[in-house]
Amino acid sequence: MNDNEYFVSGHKACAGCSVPILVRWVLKIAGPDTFVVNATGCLEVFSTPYPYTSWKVPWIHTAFENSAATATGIDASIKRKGLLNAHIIVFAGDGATSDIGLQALSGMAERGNDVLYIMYDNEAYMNTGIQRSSATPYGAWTTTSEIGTENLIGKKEKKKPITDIMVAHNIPYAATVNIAFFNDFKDKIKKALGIKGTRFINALAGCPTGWKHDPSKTVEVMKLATRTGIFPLYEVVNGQMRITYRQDPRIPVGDYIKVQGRFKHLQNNHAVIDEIQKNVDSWWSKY
Amino acid sequence: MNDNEYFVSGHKACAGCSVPILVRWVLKIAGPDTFVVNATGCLEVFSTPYPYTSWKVPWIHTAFENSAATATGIDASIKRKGLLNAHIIVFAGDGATSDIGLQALSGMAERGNDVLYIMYDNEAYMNTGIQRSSATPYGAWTTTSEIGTENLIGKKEKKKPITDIMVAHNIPYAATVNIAFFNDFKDKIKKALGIKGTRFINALAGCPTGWKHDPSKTVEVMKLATRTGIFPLYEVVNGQMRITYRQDPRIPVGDYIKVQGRFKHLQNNHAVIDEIQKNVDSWWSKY
Amino acid sequence: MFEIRFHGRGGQGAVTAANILAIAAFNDGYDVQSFPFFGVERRGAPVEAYTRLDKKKIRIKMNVYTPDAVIVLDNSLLSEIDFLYGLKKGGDLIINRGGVEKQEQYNGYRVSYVDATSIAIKNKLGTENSPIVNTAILGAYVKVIKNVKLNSILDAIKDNVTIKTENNLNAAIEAFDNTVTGVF
Amino acid sequence: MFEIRFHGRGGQGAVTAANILAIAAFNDGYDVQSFPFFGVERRGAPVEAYTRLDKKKIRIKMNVYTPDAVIVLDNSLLSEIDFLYGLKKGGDLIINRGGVEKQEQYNGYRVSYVDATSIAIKNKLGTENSPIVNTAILGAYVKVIKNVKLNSILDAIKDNVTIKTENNLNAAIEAFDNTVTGVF
Amino acid sequence: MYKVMKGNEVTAYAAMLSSVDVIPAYPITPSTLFPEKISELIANGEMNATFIPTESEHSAISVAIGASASGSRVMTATASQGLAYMHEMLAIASGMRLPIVMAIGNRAISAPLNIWNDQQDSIDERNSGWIQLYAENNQEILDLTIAAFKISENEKVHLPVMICMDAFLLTHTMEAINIPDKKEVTDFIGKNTTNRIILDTEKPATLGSFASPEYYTEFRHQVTVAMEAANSVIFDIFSDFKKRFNRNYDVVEPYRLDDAELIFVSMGAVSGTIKDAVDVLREQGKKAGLLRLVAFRPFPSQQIKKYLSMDVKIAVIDRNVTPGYDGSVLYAELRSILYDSDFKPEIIDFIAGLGGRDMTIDDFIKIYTLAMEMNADSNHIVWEQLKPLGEDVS
Amino acid sequence: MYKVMKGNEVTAYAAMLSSVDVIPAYPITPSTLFPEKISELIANGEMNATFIPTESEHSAISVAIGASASGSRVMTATASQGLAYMHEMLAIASGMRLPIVMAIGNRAISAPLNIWNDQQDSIDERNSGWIQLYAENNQEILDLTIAAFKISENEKVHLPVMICMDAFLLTHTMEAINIPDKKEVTDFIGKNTTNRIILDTEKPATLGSFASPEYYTEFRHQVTVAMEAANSVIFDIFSDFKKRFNRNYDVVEPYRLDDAELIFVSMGAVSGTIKDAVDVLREQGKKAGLLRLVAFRPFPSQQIKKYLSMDVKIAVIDRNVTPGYDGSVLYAELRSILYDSDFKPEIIDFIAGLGGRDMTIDDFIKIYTLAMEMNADSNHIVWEQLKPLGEDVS
Amino acid sequence: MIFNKGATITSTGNSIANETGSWRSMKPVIDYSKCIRCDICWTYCPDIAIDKVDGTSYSAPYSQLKKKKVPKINYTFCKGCGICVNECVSKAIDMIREEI
Amino acid sequence: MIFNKGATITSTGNSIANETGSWRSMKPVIDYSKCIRCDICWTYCPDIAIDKVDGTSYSAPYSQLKKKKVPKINYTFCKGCGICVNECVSKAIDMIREEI
Ligand SMILES: Cc1ncc(C[n+]2csc(CCOP(=O)(O)OP(=O)(O)O)c2C)c(N)n1
Ligand SMILES: Cc1ncc(C[n+]2csc(CCOP(=O)(O)OP(=O)(O)O)c2C)c(N)n1
Ligand code: SF4
Ligand code: SF4
Ligand code: SF4
Ligand code: SF4
Ligand code: SF4
Ligand code: SF4
Ligand SMILES: [Mg+2]
Ligand SMILES: [Mg+2]
Repeated sequence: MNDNEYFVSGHKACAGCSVPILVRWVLKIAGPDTFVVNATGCLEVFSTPYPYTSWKVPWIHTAFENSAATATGIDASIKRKGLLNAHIIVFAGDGATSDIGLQALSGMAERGNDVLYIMYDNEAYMNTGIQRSSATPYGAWTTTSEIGTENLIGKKEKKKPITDIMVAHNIPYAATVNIAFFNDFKDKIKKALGIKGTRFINALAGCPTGWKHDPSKTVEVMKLATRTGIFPLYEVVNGQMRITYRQDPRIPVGDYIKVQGRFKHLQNNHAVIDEIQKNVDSWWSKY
Repeated sequence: MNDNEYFVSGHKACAGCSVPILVRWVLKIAGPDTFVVNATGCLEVFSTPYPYTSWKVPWIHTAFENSAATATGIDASIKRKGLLNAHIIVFAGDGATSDIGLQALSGMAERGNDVLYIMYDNEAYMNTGIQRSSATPYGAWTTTSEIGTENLIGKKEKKKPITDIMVAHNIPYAATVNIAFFNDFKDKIKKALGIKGTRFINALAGCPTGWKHDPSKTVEVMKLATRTGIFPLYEVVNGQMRITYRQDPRIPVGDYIKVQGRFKHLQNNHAVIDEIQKNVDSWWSKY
Repeated sequence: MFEIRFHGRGGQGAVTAANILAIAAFNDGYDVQSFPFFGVERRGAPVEAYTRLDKKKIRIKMNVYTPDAVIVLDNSLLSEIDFLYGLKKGGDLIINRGGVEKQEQYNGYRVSYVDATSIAIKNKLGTENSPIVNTAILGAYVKVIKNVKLNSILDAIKDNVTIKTENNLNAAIEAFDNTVTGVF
Repeated sequence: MFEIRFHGRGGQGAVTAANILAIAAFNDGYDVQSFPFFGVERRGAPVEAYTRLDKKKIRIKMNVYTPDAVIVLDNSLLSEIDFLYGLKKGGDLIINRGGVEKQEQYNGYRVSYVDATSIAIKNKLGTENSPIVNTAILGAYVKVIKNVKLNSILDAIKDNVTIKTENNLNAAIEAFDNTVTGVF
Repeated sequence: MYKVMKGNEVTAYAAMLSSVDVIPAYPITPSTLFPEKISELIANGEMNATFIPTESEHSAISVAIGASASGSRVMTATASQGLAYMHEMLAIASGMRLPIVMAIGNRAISAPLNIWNDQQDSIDERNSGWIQLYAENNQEILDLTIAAFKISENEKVHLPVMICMDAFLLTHTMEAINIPDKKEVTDFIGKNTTNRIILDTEKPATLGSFASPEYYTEFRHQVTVAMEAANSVIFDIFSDFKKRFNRNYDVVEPYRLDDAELIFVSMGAVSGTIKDAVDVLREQGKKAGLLRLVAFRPFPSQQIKKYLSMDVKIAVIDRNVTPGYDGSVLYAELRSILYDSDFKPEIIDFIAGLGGRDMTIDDFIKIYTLAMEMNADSNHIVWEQLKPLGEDVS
Repeated sequence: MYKVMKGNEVTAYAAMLSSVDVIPAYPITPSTLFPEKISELIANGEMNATFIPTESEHSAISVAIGASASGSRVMTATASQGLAYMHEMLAIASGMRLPIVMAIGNRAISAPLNIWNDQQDSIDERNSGWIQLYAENNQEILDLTIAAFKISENEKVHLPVMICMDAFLLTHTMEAINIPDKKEVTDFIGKNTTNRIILDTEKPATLGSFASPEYYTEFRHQVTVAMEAANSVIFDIFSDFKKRFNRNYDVVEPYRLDDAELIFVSMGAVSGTIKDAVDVLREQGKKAGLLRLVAFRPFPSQQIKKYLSMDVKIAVIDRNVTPGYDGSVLYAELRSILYDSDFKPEIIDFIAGLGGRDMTIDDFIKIYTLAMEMNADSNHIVWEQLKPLGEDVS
Repeated sequence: MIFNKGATITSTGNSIANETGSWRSMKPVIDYSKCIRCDICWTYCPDIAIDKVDGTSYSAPYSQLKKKKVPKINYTFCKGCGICVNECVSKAIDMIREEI
Repeated sequence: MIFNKGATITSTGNSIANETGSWRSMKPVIDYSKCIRCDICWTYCPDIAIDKVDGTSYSAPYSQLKKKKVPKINYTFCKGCGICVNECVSKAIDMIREEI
């Protein structure tokens, strides 16, 4: 790991945002021989307001939905220059990945470009003010899954299983990471960086603003996401799935739900909490 | 099954095209209470040159990449009118599905619209003259995977596993069909029509023009696709996968390859044929 | 035309304060506008919001450059930002602060203080670390500036603040009662 | 300017014939153009292709309306399409057909016949059911029309037809030798 | 009923009052309040509509097209990159002659990314076959949106409509608006599918066929004819609106044009600021006036010619850029329509207010002065707010 | 070396001669021959480049942007719906100041779908900050494409370039072209990354930041300035081209303008047909001429004014439509730039050749006659080839 | 010429005006004495160019087939692809060269 | 003002000019006598506002920690989120109200 910092202070993330933590550490692991592509979203906006940048590696943002394609261009380009060992890392939000950027990502996976694609998953469109994305979990309030007499639940669709979808693309490496489980996180980033081809990582990204908890609780809440089993940690190497963290027994999902304002309306809705628990249990029953 | 025809003669498909066969039968099974959405591609072009149409059910084409979204609009619209049992069927090519329309399809699957999405898979962009798509099989010649001294193989990437990708979306029904296996085909269309939510069917669609075989051989070649195990027939109901046709022993893939001009360059490339055979065998070894 | 600028931190409710003031003023017979500073700043960062009142139709659509009043919702901002920028000579400055202070740079303005933070905490608005002071500060506003009625503010709070409505009303009234104005 | 229209079926090589004629003519010192009818027709459907030759620079970019010569690659088309449309009076009509025939509607044209199908089959070009007759028909063209040299056609075939080149050359020559022209 | 509301919330209210059936939308600043408010109105049972948060704007407009083609009343909202991402589908919606209403929160376009106000996004779609109306304030947003449904569903028109509102200046600014009763609005707009061929299993039809060279020209011409028809349809609908709701609109709005020596021409929210500037100038004895375009497509050429038929100076406020052409769009389009008119006002292009750079009363007074000082030899294309260019640093 | 080739193959050859590094592309009629030929050239070892068949045009242009930003020379090709689908990324490419060359096979836009030729697709991108050059024949396609790399990589320009060629009329038509040696071309174009800031781990930089209102205007202005600079850069590069390859180009091409009484104004392939029509007319003693625009962006205003500075009639051939505005784009843009000129030619808009409707010598002779018969009161906007409208059937 | 608004087509199924039989250069002919009425040709004809008609007047290999409907090729639309020939289990269909 | 062509920024990492400490209304303070130098606060500070500095002059709960580097909060950037406070295993960090 590199002692230098490649992502520096002075960025404009909300106090308590997990995204800078993620980015900083990924870059410390990857080192200076790294090209970064960033989709439009919180990270891009809080880190590069002209004429300031928090990045010390070559960095590019072009649009919201096309990071994977932009990365393909860089891959082709640097290969032609003989730069065979530089890393290309995409940082893109869940919206930029699971929704509007899925096609570009899928295309890149088919082509097999040498890119590590990291989706930082704060589970909504945060940059535009907490709208639901396909990665928003079932039952979460967002500004486009409003709670009211006609909607007691919040988002009614389940979280799109993006990691599974990428695994179905037969890419060589896919994993989930959570910085709250730091060693697991570090190991996977290192491993992913060592593999060629398209690699995909779903990185949980706590967001006090959108999840509605105190900024100081970000890492704590993220820990709960995994300890309850809601955000399992695993990796899939060439199709082989392996759980990398097991909590036994798992903490009840209610403990995760009750600490976040986005689930406030569910606090006493036991039916829905039970349903969520059941879904989590059923997932784990397979592994 | 309906005695009437909802897709009629006078269309401009190439002689020997399998797509009209597929469409005609799907509609005979679905009946007149059906809305059809068609992506840009061979089918759309050969069936609706103004002022002629081969369709007798309500039909719409808007663009190439957005059939699933167009279908979502129709679903919302007819639901508001209380039309709860009408079918909405999308017909879209492999390009319109696996490539440029994947995002819209994925979005629809997340929303869970009541739509039967049928990808007719002729394994290339045929309407524009046989360019590779992500559904083009490994080793196939196309006009954008040209053969020459620097490329003895043709397309170098594997076929994108679109059915698996859709299964990973947790939709209630996904299947592969081949009209050359007519009863299996009929059963699956019927079953799919009886389910709510987003259903996905990958329908192999032999194309004498693009696959480069005699027009009279279309059904024969399609049969080989399944008998060799290259195009397996299966369905996945609520995540449960079931093989619906087994050939025992499977015919060697070489028999499929040698009858098609698009694989002519492989005829004597035993290494590649063996590789393809190995991939097929390895797939089947799992089921 | 009377223009008010609110200073707060992202997430503290400065924008809501500006909006409620506009609604109250409209009910008092003004034409009104209110809007936030259109930035991309995030929670915690200093933010601004504005209200315009006029007895005739307000047609302009431009930033507020020379406010008639400036209101500071968070006293930790006092050392951070140039909150006096553009304030008209003789204009009002209302600061959320416990206790008064004499400051050279306030010369020429009318300065008022209200301990909106304590009032908010007392009324259980927000948390101790991040109290929501916007309704309290509006009580201070009507006390000092008087172009909008206290009752109109209270009505606007009733209509637009759906959680802890009672507490907010109390906070506004308490602030109204406990705002000190003068030359210190 | 000399304009030629080719009639064939999608997949039969009419477009290639037009292109090879253009290449040959260019080598003979003409400025040339060739292009297909820009349709969305599919394999099997009747298609057209065109060649233009001129001793001066060809600048026009428009369809061919009044060809100097019409060439029919597939005699099953004769009953299907209006292949004479626009053909200049006195113009040439070349038909792929075994044996000659007297046809009222050909009056005023010079008609030539070549059994390009048999020649193609004999030279193993295409299959028996869909022989590829385009090189044979070009042999007939130069025999009848003569504004392009047989050798230029043969050179153009050599340079542009990469499979079964020899057979195609033979087909062109055989056709050249076996084309009958006249008033029947 | 009066209510103090943000412009973008107003669009959602207008959708509710207009009994919109299907609302696909995708978030983008500054339009996001629209789906947010819709989500809230539906969650609270205040609105009965199907809200579809899509996975992209391309899909949002495609959902709108599918829903409209099957007979639903549809509305969506977007801005900037979102509108640009819809681009392909815009001419498809108009070519298919589908009534759809879309609220645009006018915002600058990338690159560089900028979320603030100018009008490049909708102006860049001026060839799309969509009607475009620009609001000056929140009341207009409401009124024009309601009218837009009636316009787009008019049999002679059958074209989609954009209601354009300046980012933040309108979308995020609260103003008091007069909200009509829903019943009145329902009566005013009428039914949606009259004389439209829609997807219908009872009456099957093929929508979206392809047209060969034999047919294509005429379909394009039909769109042009419908746009021309829209001109008088809008006039009639505005008259009807006035009768019912007692608020008056026209495709252009003249302000203090009498004996004006300089006429500002503008669209959207800055027009309000210009009006105040005009008043200030008039008080100083300076004869300024304003001609505001409410309709930009169809371009109100006749009305403009009527009001500009004098030898005045015209200061066009262009909140858009056309790199590689002489002057921005409003300027060029004005000059073109006046090319062969009898009078020849001196037209000056003021390119300003880009990417959220604020335009103040002082700016317009300065523009007045600059314009009045100009002679025929002056450069008539002025970047009003330009800072000196710095050097590239490395 | 001479070779008989289709226009679209020529673009691929031009890419090869210009040593393009990265070629992302997506098929669409009539541009598909470009990636096909590239695939073939690479497969045969005739070209050393990375060809990337993408999953959409949006990604094709995004790959191009990524590759250009990291220092590669990049080319792609598209048309119609494909170009429309790229729309959002076009202004991003120009705003980021990336040299990219794109061949456009000019084709009509949907709806209704039509794969044939007009120029609506690229004309609709006239605000995108891309330079646009229109070829008349295949030789020009080659020459302009080669020149385009040099233009776009010029330090004063650093903007992307579209080489526009009419669908089928050029893309699928074989013509003989003179192909220069690769070495000559390499010498002519020069190096790509001079004075460009690119993604580079040795010299890290941030590309594509966002600009607040404080900064945005100036970046937009810089693009405008670069476009202006392009005008003279193009001139210089064409001069250099002439010296090296002995073929002469300018941003406009005058043809038989001496004492012309009617001047056609056109872009692209039909200009060739017009030249023949002009010859026919001249033989009949009718004084016709042609001014062809090679550059449409930057718009060659100065050169146009020079050639049109007489009291002639002008027949604009507009192969595009602007629903809701008076006349199509070329017409409007001509009128606007001539608004305050000393002379005032009578300009007539002939909207024709849409969606592949063929334009013949006879059409242009008819246009001549129509135009000469017109007086000031005539309708100056003419849909030349319109068939009578039928009734709706139900 | 009719130009329906938006290029909609309301006369659904009117493509039967396109007589695609003109595309054919070879022609399938059924030998009813071999035909076992299996419907395969009818099922797989891409041009819906095989009708099922009353079979009583056609010869049949087995008399009990007489009552079944027989496939009849509609040459107005048959493009001559040969799929029916290839798929016919009884080899009952022949491809012959089109007469001119 | 500098307007780099295309809004590129070559002075990478120059965001340190934005002193985000101004966002803070509460302030974390480390009690070194409790700090066990575990680096958790340093790892998780979103604002990279905790430096590691020579620890010899700081008090420590165990003397062997003296040689280790200690975390030092950089108030120029600390936004006062409190993550360090929350995550510190030794409860060595306190949040106090900012002085004005
Ligand atoms: C085409 C397009 N549509 C919409 C937007 C507006 N937009 C910018 S960021 C964003 C949300 C990003 O969400 P996500 O990818 O999850 O990242 P986050 O903001 O949560 O970090 C949206 C909707 C845009 N920039 N471009
Ligand atoms: C945005 C866009 N890009 C490209 C095209 C051109 N195009 C039309 S159909 C087609 C290929 C379709 O391929 P597929 O979906 O596999 O259907 P097929 O033609 O094989 O039936 C292409 C590339 C288009 N119409 N729109
Ligand atoms: S909204 Fe959430 S993700 Fe975005 S900067 Fe704030 S905390 Fe981070
Ligand atoms: S190209 Fe293939 S899919 Fe398309 S019509 Fe012809 S045979 Fe059918
Ligand atoms: S040859 Fe083909 S088209 Fe003709 S009847 Fe047989 S299957 Fe149908
Ligand atoms: S496939 Fe053969 S046997 Fe069967 S119905 Fe047709 S002709 Fe008769
Ligand atoms: S987390 Fe606590 S114990 Fe660990 S280094 Fe920081 S202050 Fe010390
Ligand atoms: S309070 Fe937050 S920003 Fe400040 S040092 Fe602690 S973790 Fe870092
Ligand atoms: Mg997100
Ligand atoms: Mg296909």
